[in-house]
Amino acid sequence: MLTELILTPDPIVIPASPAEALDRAGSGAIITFLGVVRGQENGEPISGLEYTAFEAMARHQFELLFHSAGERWPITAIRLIHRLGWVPAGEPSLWVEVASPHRGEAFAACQWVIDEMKRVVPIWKKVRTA
Amino acid sequence: MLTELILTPDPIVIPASPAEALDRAGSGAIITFLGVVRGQENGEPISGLEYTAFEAMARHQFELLFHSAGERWPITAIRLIHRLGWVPAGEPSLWVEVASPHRGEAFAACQWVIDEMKRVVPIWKKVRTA
Amino acid sequence: MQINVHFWSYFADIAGTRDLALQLPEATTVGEAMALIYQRFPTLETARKSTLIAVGVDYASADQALKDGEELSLFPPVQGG
Amino acid sequence: MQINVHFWSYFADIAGTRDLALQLPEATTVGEAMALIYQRFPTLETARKSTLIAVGVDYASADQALKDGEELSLFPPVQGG
Repeated sequence: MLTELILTPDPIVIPASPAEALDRAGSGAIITFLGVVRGQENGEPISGLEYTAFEAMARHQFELLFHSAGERWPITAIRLIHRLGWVPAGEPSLWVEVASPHRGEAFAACQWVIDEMKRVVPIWKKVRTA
Repeated sequence: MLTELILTPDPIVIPASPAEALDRAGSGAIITFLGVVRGQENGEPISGLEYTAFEAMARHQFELLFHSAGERWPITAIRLIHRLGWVPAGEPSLWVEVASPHRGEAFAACQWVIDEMKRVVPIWKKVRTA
Repeated sequence: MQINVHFWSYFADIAGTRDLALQLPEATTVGEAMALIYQRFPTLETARKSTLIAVGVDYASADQALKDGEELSLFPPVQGG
Repeated sequence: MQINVHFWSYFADIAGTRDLALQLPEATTVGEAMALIYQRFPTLETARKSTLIAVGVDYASADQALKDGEELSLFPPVQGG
């Protein structure tokens, strides 16, 4: 299983194509999720979100999480980019790619990785109003 | 809701970034699915798949499907590319992008569109062995 | 009236043709036209239960009345993606 | 022994500090250390139920014995993405 994790203060550059190292003939399904900071929170306009992280622990927890996902589903690749620091509304804060032989497991694993991230990876966000 | 449908005999060119026409600050979640022709079918090696379509009906059924998805979920965009004709193993045959305000609905709508496509859109595939 | 019948995917192989013109009495239903088609192509009838039927670009029901010049399509289960 | 305590996110605001060195008897557990921390920062205890606790980069349990030089982290529910 190919894994890649990027935590960065810079704008997310969405990879143009699936992981090159991917065994493409073995990976029938590649799901990507892009999370974009919305211009409102609870109906109020916001200018963006400020993300902070306990970065060493975040990296470790992401690793554990990718490993668990690989034990649950026959995943061939997980790549994840999380932006930290100030992210203005309209810009992505999270990009996740999951590849696996079949569609159902790719969807399930991608959703699970995001759900688990929101449960265990020490990243916090703070709303900034306009 | 922005919709775009491409049925093409040419290799799928994966759009580098989410739909430009997208109201990004309103679209918090953008899911993409890439379906790649696997190098085997039922455990037997294959060289690829030959896709044929009743194209006029396929276009119409995709339109109905996008419309229904938009009624079920608050989708802001659906784009879909299906390759037709000969697709060698390792190359994508399907790319789908669904954008919506929240994550859950984007995942649900993307899976639904693919499930429904496999039920109603007149496209067929034929295995070619190596 | 005349309708045009189209066989898609491997149904064309089973029928031995892709297209067929059928002369029918006015207001013949899809179900009645199917009965005539099965008389002419008995091997197609074995796939009856899984056969999908469209008039033009929309799925059709058996009791739907056909109109002159319409296109009736028969095809096996679809499997895109 | 000494352990280093870290308050993350708005817990640093509540505690009024990001970091703290604690002198503790050998083999003090995480739960015992937490009791001392709550004595010193009573306002933090109101968030007790939702507080996440880690030793180093792993989540910790209350009965886990601390070792000299370890890093104890306290933080509110996470919310990345």
